[in-house]
Amino acid sequence: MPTREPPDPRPHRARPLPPDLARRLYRLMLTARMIDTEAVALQRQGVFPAYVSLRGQEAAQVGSAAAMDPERDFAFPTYRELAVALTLGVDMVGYLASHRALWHGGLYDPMASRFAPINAVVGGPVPHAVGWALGERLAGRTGVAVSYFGDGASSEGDVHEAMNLAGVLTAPVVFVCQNNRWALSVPNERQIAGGSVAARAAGYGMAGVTVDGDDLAAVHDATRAALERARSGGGPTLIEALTYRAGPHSTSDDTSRYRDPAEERAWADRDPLVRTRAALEAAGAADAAFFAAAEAECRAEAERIRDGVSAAPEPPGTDLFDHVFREPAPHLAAQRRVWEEEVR
Amino acid sequence: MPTREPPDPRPHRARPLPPDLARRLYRLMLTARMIDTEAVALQRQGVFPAYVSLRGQEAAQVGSAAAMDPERDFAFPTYRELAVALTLGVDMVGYLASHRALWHGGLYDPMASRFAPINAVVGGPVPHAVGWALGERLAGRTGVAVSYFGDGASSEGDVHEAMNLAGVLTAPVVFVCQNNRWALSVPNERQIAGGSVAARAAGYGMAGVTVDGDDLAAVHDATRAALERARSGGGPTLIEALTYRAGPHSTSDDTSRYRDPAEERAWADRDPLVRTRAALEAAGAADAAFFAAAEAECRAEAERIRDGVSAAPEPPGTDLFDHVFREPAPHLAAQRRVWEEEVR
Amino acid sequence: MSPTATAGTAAAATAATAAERGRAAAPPAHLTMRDALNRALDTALAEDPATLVFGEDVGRLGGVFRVTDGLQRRHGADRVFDTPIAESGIVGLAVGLAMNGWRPVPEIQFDGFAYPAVDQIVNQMARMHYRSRGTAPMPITLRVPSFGGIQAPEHHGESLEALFAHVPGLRVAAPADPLDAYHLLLQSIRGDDPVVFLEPKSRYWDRAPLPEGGLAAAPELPVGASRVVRPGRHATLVAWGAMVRRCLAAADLAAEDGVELEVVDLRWLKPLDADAVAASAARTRRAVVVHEAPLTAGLGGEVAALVTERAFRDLAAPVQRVTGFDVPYPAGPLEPQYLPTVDRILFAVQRTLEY
Amino acid sequence: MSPTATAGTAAAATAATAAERGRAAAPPAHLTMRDALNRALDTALAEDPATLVFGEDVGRLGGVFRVTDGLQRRHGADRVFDTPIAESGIVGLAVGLAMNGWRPVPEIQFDGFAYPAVDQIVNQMARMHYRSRGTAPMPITLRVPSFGGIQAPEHHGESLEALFAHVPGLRVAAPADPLDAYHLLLQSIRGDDPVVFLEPKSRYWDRAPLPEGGLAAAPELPVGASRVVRPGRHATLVAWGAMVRRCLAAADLAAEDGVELEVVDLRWLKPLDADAVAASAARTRRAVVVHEAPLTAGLGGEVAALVTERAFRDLAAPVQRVTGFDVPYPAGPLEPQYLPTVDRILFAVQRTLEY
Ligand SMILES: Cc1ncc(C[n+]2csc(CCOP(=O)(O)OP(=O)(O)O)c2C)c(N)n1
Ligand SMILES: Cc1ncc(C[n+]2csc(CCOP(=O)(O)OP(=O)(O)O)c2C)c(N)n1
Ligand SMILES: [Mg+2]
Ligand SMILES: [Mg+2]
Repeated sequence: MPTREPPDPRPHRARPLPPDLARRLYRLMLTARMIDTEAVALQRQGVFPAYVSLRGQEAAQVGSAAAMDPERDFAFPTYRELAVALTLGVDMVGYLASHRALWHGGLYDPMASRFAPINAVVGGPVPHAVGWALGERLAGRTGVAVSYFGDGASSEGDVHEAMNLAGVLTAPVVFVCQNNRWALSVPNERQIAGGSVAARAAGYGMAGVTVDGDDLAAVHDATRAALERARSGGGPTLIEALTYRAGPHSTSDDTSRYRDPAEERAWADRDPLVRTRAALEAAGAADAAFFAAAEAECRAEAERIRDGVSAAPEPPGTDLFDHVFREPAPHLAAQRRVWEEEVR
Repeated sequence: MPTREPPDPRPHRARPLPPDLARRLYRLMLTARMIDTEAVALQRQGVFPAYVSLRGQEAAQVGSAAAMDPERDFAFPTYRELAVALTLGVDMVGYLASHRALWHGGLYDPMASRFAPINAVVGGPVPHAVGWALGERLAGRTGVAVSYFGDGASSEGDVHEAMNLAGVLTAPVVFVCQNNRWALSVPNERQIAGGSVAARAAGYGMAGVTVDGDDLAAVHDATRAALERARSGGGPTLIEALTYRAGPHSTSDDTSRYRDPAEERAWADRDPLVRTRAALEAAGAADAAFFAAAEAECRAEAERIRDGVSAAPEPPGTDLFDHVFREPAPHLAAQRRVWEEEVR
Repeated sequence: MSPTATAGTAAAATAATAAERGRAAAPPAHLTMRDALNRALDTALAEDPATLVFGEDVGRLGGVFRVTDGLQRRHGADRVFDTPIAESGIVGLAVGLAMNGWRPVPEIQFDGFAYPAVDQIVNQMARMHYRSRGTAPMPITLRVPSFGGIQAPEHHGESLEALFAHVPGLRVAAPADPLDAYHLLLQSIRGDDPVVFLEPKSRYWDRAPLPEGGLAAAPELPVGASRVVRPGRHATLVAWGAMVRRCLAAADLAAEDGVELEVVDLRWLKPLDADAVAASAARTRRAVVVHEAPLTAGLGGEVAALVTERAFRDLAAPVQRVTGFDVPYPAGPLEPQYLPTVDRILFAVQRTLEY
Repeated sequence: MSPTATAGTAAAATAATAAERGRAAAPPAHLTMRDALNRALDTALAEDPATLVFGEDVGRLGGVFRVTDGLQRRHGADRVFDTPIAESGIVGLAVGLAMNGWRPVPEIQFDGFAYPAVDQIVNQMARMHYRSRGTAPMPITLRVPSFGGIQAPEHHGESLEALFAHVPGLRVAAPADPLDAYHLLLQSIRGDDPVVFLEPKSRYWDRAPLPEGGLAAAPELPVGASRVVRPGRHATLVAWGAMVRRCLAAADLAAEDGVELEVVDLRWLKPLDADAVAASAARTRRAVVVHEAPLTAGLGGEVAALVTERAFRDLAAPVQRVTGFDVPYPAGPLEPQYLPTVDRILFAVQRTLEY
């Protein structure tokens, strides 16, 4: 995998995480990895029609989400943010229900979880984060919105409009671009003019940070700093977490058509789980007993979630009609009667 | 008018123009000013329903357009580029026909003039320039597209998508942002996060240049350099020409609601016509006889155009139907018959 | 505005027929549709601190049509603010604000500039409540000065109702006169669903007498209801926005020939008051639907289908459609040849009477 | 694709009824609609050096549905290329390329991602020829894998025909089977007007026998023509895209009860073959129009209006509409409850027969 020299924006250097935090985040990463592995298996078994794996992005997601204040902040995901959801305490059965195609946005409560519905439009949710953040400022509250999007999404007009709006309106928002090097079959070289998403920040007068997205401490630290800046009225930050999509785009994808298997093999050395475990060991923050216990407990959690989503009931057909509007709608009532008579 | 310190991008320093070129361009600027003045008068007389004046932007427009090769290059305007059209030799009666509301895109031949139809969507024509430019590269030709847009347009998603595409596809295109400080009632401060459009170029790995848009030689020189770069395969350039919208947004606008009259008065010193005349005089490139002759000839030309557009016939109603498609369309034929029977 | 159209141009009156102009010439103590909309916004801002008004030039300038005039001064620059020129971002901002408990009333400066926002409108604003299983509030009213008739530049004469009426999760409304505009806009803002609110810009300067007791005392219809603005018995004209006046003008002329046309102002375009419209058509046995938008796949087809499905046996003739042609909205002198004329409406009435 | 849908998933067959699956099981020497579209693109690239194919993942990957498979290898990375993820930019690029003499065939990866490109499609691609008074060539064919039925994620099951049919300056086509897809796409590309080409993704894997003499020897209909895919006399079913098969399945079942349904594949949705459809309906005296899109302001209303305007006296019942409901396109298990079912089509047939 060709090394990229991120240009302009200051590469972020990590301070080591406090041991208890490091252990907690490692367990979240491990749980995410295990849920992900179960989810791929569920797709193979035909339980999920398809699945998008976050394998390789655990540090970028857990590290950034763990810096958020789950009481005050709000995350706006796209569709690959399983570990962000996990870190924020989202009901993971409800999260995965989206991949079982039970309900597009997921079956968790997005407002209570402070994690917006899963959104399949790349770039689309980015301005929502700015709007939500502006709402905090207008209300005199101190919450920060965190917007998650990919390297491919950065090409969308909405991302530009959102960043410019955030700058002009001084919205307390943190943009986290997980640059996993690929947007489906298209690598950074054919996606990002100039090669760096974070470098765009300067053009909006915004802080821009490039961070090793597989370095848990670095991601956490960069996000914490950005959240603080936003919270104290310093405006938006754009963080580009350089990571790697270790697997295919989705279970339906075939990477052999477009990327060198050597690149995937080389990735193994960067596996954020391996690296975080090594960091824990090097710091003397965790021993074999910890890792054994974590392995067992995270696996149990992943299996519970797997079983939960497999067994989740299908939504009733009345759900087709029940969430469209809050106010009465006679045309829908009539169509619901047709459905009852001719389909149910 | 508050002075802006353009940040990052290198401010462009001008070499003086060759005297014959300087004289030619001064005459174009003067003609543009005079046509513009006639057009405002035509609106007052009710000949035009409304009009958008380019007053104050003559150097930015003439300077950049005169650097183009009218045989090879192609301009993509928005709606305020009268002096670009004039410089490229567009039929000005046909151009102004758009302001008389005779035909939205104008009545000149955009393909033959290498000046796209007037486009009222801010940001919308910017990706067209990239497409046209890409077409040159693919054909092995050496033409360059020049895209004109405003400071307000820079907030649109299309401008971002276009710049990123231009970078990734190495399209020979020059983006000319005429920053006239105002987008209707909104000043730069509430429009452009970071304060500089040209500073965005770095984020696309593109050359970015800030130029005094009222300095004819500087604009010409910056555009010439950008065209050369694009023509020789060096990719796109973003030029931000700092200028000023001396009048209201349009004849229907009322600046007293949103800007300080002192700002407009202060502008008089920057008037690009005054400055260009002074430069010609200082360089000994033109004498009183030249200015007297220019005044008379440009005025005659402006009056000819004014009379031409005033007298231009209204398009026949059949034009409603005649340019929609190239291939036969039975539904339109039927509707045309309705029009003939019930409207004509 | 883009590039040249704006408030109060003389051109605004150009497209109106003499009959329409006649109506517009009213004595004082009257108010225009623009005033009525302005007061509705003012009321909404005053009654609910969660209400926000924003968009291009709506703040300091007060909007290119002055519909938001004075609101920033009265309610502050936090609640009434200008945005950069980014229609998609404006709607996206509204979605995020709504999720955070606000009640956004964004403006798209002109109809044709709603197109860049279509993704945020269709894929986000209209679906977020559904996607979140009813948990994410989405009480957005998207105001769009709409339709043609003022000799404006390109993209300033679009009719968007068919596009948005087709989108599940949206409600669509369009007022036809000043007093009704007030209630329609307030109901849209107070309602908890997203509404696309299409304001007939050629009617902004129409005046109506202010009722005793003020605007709030003007008659208020239930959400979703159409109204008969002129009763008649020989055929039903169905219209919305600026075409209501044109239909009234046609009805005036028809009356001179003894033909009594019923004119229905649809008001709500989605969901639309199908039963009431069909009942009128069943009674008159003939219907003509009139709109500015191009014919094909316009809302006229929907109205015709709804009426025909409900009143087939009662109809003496197929529902007639008088619409714009299937051509891009034209400039100046071609505009009155594109828009439905009183003559074309009367031809259609004749066709249905003689069917 | 976004985020998970793609070529050849097992899920693709899920929504098909048993009758449809029966038809799909065919002997060798056959080709799929995907193959046919691929060959049409290959032919277009080979016959006209101005033809360009581009979009998200269409190059190296060959498209998420493999419709562009092998084209980059055969025609070079200059003529078949990947773009960044920027739908508006992709269409804008096509407009500029067309103005420079090229014949662009851009792809939007999935229906729901056409919304971000609506401004460039409506305000630019559809109008540039008109705006330039016929001087700017605009021979763009915008391919959009469309409609639902494959259990895909959100925004991967949209029906865009009503939106685009309403836009002056656009032509809209949708194939229903492999052999016709070949000609329809080639005609769209060879034509000099912009075409929005909606490919029914749930039918990409349908197979048809390759005619002797190859694909080019398959019967070719004139531009704009509909076709009767099954003759009948008791009622006319009108459909396009994937719903044609569903109508054929319904007709099979109805035939068992002695009801002979005529099935018309519209093929061209703008301009549409109103006279032929109305003639069929006039003959059978009954019509049912079937589409996946939501009911309100869908193209079904237009078809119903066109048929009724032409065949009012011959119709024994109002045109029936069997459509998706006015709800956002749903996920997995709700999808087959949203899409018109064979049962719902037969209920509508019964309603019109018993009217
Ligand atoms: C997409 C779009 N949105 C809104 C408008 C309305 N409008 C016309 S001109 C204008 C201001 C444009 O400002 P700028 O880009 O700075 O150009 P200038 O008028 O100063 O030349 C606006 C908002 C438009 N024409 N197009
Ligand atoms: C607006 C939009 N266009 C296209 C797609 C189809 N699509 C889904 S995922 C994807 C690639 C996204 O790449 P990136 O943003 O890097 O995210 P990643 O998948 O790598 O997490 C594409 C093109 C989409 N979902 N949304
Ligand atoms: Mg990526
Ligand atoms: Mg400006």
